[in-house]
Amino acid sequence: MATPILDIAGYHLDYATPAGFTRALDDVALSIAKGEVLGLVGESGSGKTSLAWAIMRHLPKSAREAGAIRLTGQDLLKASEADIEAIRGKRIGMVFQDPSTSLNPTLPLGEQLAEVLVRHRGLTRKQAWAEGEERLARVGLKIPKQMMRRYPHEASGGEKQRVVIATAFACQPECIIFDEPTTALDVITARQILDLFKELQAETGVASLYISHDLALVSQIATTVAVIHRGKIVERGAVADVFARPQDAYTRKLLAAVPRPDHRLIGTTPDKAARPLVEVEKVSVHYGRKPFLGSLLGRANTQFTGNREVSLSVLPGEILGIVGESGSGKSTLAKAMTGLNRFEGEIRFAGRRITGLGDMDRAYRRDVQIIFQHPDSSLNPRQRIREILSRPLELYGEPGARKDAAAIGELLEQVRLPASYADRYPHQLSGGEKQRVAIARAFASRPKLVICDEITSALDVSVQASVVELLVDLQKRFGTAYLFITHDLNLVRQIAHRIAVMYRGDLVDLVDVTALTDGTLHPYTRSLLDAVPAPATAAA
Amino acid sequence: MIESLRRMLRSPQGALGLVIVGLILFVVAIGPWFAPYDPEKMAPLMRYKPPSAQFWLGTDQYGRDILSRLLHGARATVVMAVLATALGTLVGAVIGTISAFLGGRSDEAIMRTVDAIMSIPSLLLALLIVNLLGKSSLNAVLAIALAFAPGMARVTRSVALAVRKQDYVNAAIARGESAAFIVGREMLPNVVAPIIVEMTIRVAFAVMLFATLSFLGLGAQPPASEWGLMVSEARRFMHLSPWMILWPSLAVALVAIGFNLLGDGLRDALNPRS
Amino acid sequence: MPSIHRRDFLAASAAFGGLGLTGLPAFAQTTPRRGGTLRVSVDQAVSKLNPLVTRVNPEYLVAELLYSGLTRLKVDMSAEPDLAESWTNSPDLTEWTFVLRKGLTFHDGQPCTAADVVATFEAILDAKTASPARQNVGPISKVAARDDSTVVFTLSAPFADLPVTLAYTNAKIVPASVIKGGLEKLDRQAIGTGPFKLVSFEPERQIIVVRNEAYYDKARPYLDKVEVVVFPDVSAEASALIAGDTDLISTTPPTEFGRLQKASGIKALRVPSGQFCNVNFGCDQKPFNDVRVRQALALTVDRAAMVDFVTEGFGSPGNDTPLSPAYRFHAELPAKQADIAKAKALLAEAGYPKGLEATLIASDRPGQRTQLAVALREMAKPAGFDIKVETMPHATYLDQVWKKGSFYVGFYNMQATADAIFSLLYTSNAAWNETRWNNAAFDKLVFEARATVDETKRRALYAEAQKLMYAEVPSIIPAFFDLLGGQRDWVEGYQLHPRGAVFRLDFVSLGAKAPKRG
Amino acid sequence: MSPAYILKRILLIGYTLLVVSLIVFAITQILPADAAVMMLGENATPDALAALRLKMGLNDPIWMQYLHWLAAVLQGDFGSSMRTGQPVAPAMLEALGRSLLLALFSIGLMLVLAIPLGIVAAVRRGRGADLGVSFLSYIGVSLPEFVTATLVVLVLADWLQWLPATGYVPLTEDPLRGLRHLVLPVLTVSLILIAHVSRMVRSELVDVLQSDYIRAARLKGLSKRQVLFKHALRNALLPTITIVALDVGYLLGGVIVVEEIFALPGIGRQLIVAIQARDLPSIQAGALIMATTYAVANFLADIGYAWLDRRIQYD
Repeated sequence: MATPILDIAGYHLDYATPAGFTRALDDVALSIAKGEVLGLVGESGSGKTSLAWAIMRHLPKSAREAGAIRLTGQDLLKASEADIEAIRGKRIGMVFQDPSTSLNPTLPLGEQLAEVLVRHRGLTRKQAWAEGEERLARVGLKIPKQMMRRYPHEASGGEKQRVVIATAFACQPECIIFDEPTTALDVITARQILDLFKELQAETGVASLYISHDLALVSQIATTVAVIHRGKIVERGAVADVFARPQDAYTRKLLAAVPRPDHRLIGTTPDKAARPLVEVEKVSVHYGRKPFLGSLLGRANTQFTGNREVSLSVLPGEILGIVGESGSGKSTLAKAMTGLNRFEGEIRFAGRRITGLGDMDRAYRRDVQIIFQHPDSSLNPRQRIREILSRPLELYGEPGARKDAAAIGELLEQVRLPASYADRYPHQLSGGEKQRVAIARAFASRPKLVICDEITSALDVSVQASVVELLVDLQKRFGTAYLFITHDLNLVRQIAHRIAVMYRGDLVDLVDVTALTDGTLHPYTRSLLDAVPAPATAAA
Repeated sequence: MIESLRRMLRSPQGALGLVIVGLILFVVAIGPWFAPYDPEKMAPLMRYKPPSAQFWLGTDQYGRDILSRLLHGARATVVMAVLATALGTLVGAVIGTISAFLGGRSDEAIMRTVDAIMSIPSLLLALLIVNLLGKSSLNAVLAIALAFAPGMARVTRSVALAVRKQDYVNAAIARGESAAFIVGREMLPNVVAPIIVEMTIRVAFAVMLFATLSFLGLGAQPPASEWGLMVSEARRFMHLSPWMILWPSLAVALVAIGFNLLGDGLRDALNPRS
Repeated sequence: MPSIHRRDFLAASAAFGGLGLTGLPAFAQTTPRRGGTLRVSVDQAVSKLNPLVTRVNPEYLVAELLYSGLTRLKVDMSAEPDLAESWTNSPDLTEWTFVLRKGLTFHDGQPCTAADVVATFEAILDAKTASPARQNVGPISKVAARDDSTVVFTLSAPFADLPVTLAYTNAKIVPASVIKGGLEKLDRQAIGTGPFKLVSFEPERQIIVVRNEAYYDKARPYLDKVEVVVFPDVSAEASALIAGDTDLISTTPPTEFGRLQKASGIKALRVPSGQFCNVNFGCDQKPFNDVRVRQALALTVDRAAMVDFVTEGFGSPGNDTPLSPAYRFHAELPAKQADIAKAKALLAEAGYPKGLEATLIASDRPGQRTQLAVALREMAKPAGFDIKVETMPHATYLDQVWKKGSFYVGFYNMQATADAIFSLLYTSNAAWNETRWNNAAFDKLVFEARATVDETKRRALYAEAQKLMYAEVPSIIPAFFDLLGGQRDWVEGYQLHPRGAVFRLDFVSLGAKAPKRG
Repeated sequence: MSPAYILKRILLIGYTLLVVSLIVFAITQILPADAAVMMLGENATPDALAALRLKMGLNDPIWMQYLHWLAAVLQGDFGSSMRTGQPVAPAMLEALGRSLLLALFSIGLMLVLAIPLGIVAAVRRGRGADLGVSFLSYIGVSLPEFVTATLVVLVLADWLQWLPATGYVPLTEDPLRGLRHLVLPVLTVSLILIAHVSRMVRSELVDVLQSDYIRAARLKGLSKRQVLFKHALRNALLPTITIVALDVGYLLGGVIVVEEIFALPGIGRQLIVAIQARDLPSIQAGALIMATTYAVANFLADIGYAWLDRRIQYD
């Protein structure tokens, strides 16, 4: 193996807190050689980002370090402020998670690229802009000239991330850190960015540190992988080895948690003959009202459509997955079905026609429950868990039903939380625990259908796995039907019976899971399938 | 609440503000008992005395003890200000919540009108109202309350709208809760906190505004010992005894500073971002 | 000091008839320097320019610069010729004849003749003009022009003070043509016969006048230019004089006087006056229609302390009569002393054993009104009076309380004669009958006095009148103000006038040390 | 920023002024003062009063009076003062001019001082400089104008005698004296502005400095200065524009007191005089003019903001 470009040895990092020092990184040792891509995998709080900051020498004052971070032999810990400024962007580039926040909203994209060239390569502004154009062309932007002049809000997420990447590669650095560069993007865009990365990487042979929480993704692009947990590198090695023969328990847990389409979690199949539980008939949703002045000036209606004539039905005990990128109208539908949006068309539930909020009576509400994406906003911060859970009991519980502490306790244990949590406030719970409480609230009324709106996308892989497992388990116990909304195709393919694909407000496909791999599919569904990397072990 | 109080004490402004305001409220509550003299007792031979062991802050044009007058005046000044703010907040909160609740065109109409009213400087509005109602502390309170209402309406509305967007409110709606329950149990508890912050800061303004009104001769009336009035009376005797004008001025400033600090402290404490 | 005033009246007027031609001031020793700009400051806006309707001292000051009357007041309160060079009266004092100077012209060049005088006085006497002079120029029933330069006043009753009352601040002569055309014309411009002509008029800021070359006296005025600067803030006004921005303060409150005395290069001016702040009772309504209540309250007043509180010591105690020692017919009466016990007794006698509640209203201008009110409140407490002080903006006060209220604080300039002050405020037919005392005996005395020529008789009558007020207390007059002012050393020939509304700036000149001003 | 937006904002100004005119008229109509009495003075006779009332249409129903008044106002005629008998509008506009002079000087001084202070505080966050600035700004925000004003007069004018305590001299008449007279008022007014704005700048800048794109800029190897002045500042200063505009509202209120104390014949002082003298036409004109100024200031601020900040899609 060639001499490493980046070499981290025995690196320790602690942050000073009122309670004393807390360890962020513990004896980290890594090295990346030219042309190598090291995938650094870990869940939130594992310290992977801290490591990135440490390498970039961008740590808060409260940081205390030990060990060495060498860039082609030069120890960055000992480097002066000036040296560091010279190194940043020139010898070490960085690509950030979210292009919409990592670009200055008030400067033209071109300027933000050019300034690096001016700073590090001493070009004149004119030269810099000229080269900037080439760079943008290089990262596959169709209209580089215009793009240079545009402001961030005038470009799409993908375009912006390409600009960021172009900037990172601008000075042919020896090493680039990619901090979850695709997490903020839509599946398909993410795919394209990923391809771009591979291409550029191969071409420049830059030593890359690719940080991600997504094992599947890393397995696609990394040559070697390191798993970080609580600031410790628990395992590292060639991708194939690690994924095929994980040594560390945590790695195994992580791998197990990765959703795999081929690994179904649902045994049951709903009886196709049964009368559908819910039928959605030509439901359309429009947002925004006609602006008074706009119409006065005879301008076109500025409303936009959230759903266009969507029709689908859910069988009792069926899990219907709904996938699509953000803004495709998944949640809009969910809101319509729970009376949070007014809609056109109708919903048939247990034979009753429902055309609007007014028709959603106690029975319907009891039987159709919803769980939201963000647990911290879906639980009232000023109510104890007890109050939160007791509401549905009071609302829907049969006259004789118990609403006492015991009942609350049961609900909590149902979702594998200690009954003692009843006295806690939401902010005293972890994200996963909050989501469990939300689930408990939804199941309190023994509903027939639960709408899960991206309920796992805010959670870490392992937590997500356990939540999904919980859902599956509840489904087994109560035969509840789910409308499982997500952008994660792999996940949904594990649990759904049928999958509905939404695109810009339209329902483009509604097929059985098994039919996904073969059969005639809408081109969008295809690209979606292609975009999703199949986890490594599938390959191994 | 306890915990956010602790957080507030940790921030320097919060702690300092709490101390100052506490001190002030203490004076308001039992200040008069500490007053060494009768605030209205005149002493022809003791006029314009500088601070001394006998009169800690000196005496005024009637030979009245300034310290005693300040201690008594605290009520006139602070209580009135708090009263005015509370009143204004109440009115504003109601308007704001209604507006947020109605939404749509009516919301827009209400808010535009509120904006319109806000384009009259609050001092001017207060001046006009006091002239309309006649000069007295109570009318000054009303005037300030009315002048504050629009601003509070705006604040309340924006907060209410923000809360309205939260998923726990959606959940409640989807659950089929009554409007009353949603507003009362789900929304209000979350709306109150920011409003309290806004209120605290506005008390500072109210103190200043009220004092200013009295200063312009439209608030409290002689021989009251309201601080703004004391300043405006003292101006005429500025050259016979600067102390007369210094003390009440400082007192007004101190109260304003106290409430400003407290407000900022509260804001930081109640806002998770910090 | 009153002795200066003692002079036989008719003799006086005759004497001036002769002396009038020269009109030179008695006190001017060396001939004053000509030229220069005097910057005089006033403490209120000059919102009225029309001399017939002016109401406050700054307005009087400006009117006096721009207009002339038939006569004018000397510092000793006697009349001296102005437009009129001489005058005579019928023995029964009901017909007065005034002879105008020759060749008088208004600022716009047209001549000023008897016709203008007649027109002016008819306008003054016309209620629609709403001129304060109407009730103050004397009992004039008819004004007629015998020829271009002779005016005859026919009176409804014998009246000895006419030459003095004709010097009233509002009795300034304006062109007949203007009166015909409508007096609004005088709201913005000045067409008078005064020693100065108007250059610019900014009511809130400053009024600038320049010498009237066509003035009847070739010697006066000595100044080229006078700038009247408005300072709504009295302490700023004093600061400006100390800083040398201004040359003269016409009147300054006691609170600022101390600074002027200390400041170098400044002469602090002080003159005893009949100016007073009083507490008016509505003698026609409960509770103050009962003389005992009024006496009781009067007995609570510690007048020495009041002089301190209200005038900062620059004044003299009052005896509830408006005639201060500065008046010619002031009568020496035993100084009133505070006597709480007696006050209590009287109050109980009047049916208020448990004390009495009342609201005392004081306008916020000038500040002394409130001070008097607050001080009285404290003094009256022990006697069982529970007085609530209510202050209000001057405009509201004029609109709602003045002349109507039953218990409020008044503030008055010294008048030229005893008759003037009495018939302005206290007789039943007074122009501003504030107290509605309506005391027949009092009216009779005043009426007799005005028709009496004999000095001693007249003095006796006025003494009686004063005794009546002393006893019945239609209003409490606890203290008289000394008038205070200040001037730079280089200002010469200026005398503070006890009347408060007279300034005689045409006799002022600037010394060599005076700064040159544009 | 679409023309539709601008049109909308202009319509809003119209609406604002309509509401304000209603309020002002309503209040002035019920003020305890008889317009006729005010005009003729206390020696007026009943018949004269009656005649004037008829002439002024004081006997019409209120709404009629309002419409007449509004119609006149729309033609720029606010009637004539009850005190001086002069037409009100010109006088008030002239006064407004003087106030704006005061306002402009104050805003100028504020910009010169507040922004640097804010920057220093933000950059030296948590250190001495920061504490110093925030301490000063607390003082500034908490001192009522009349206190500040009295103190500066006491010290600068009366004790040190550096500057004239009050009064006003048109710059056209004598620039030097004019400026000398402006110093104290400007100091008083700008103190509060400086306190307020420097706080704004600080907190905005602190937020911006913590944002991702600033970090990104730093990690591109740009120097602290480059980052601060090129990337951070413009983003931090944008919101302050709106603040300044809102402060115009405060300014107009604040000048009332300041002008009163310094006898500066601006619109604030005119209003006080008018209010004390119950000079209804002047009050109405003054209040409306103030509201207009405020509305226009905000309008301009919004336009400017929109123009500077391309992100915002107005319509």
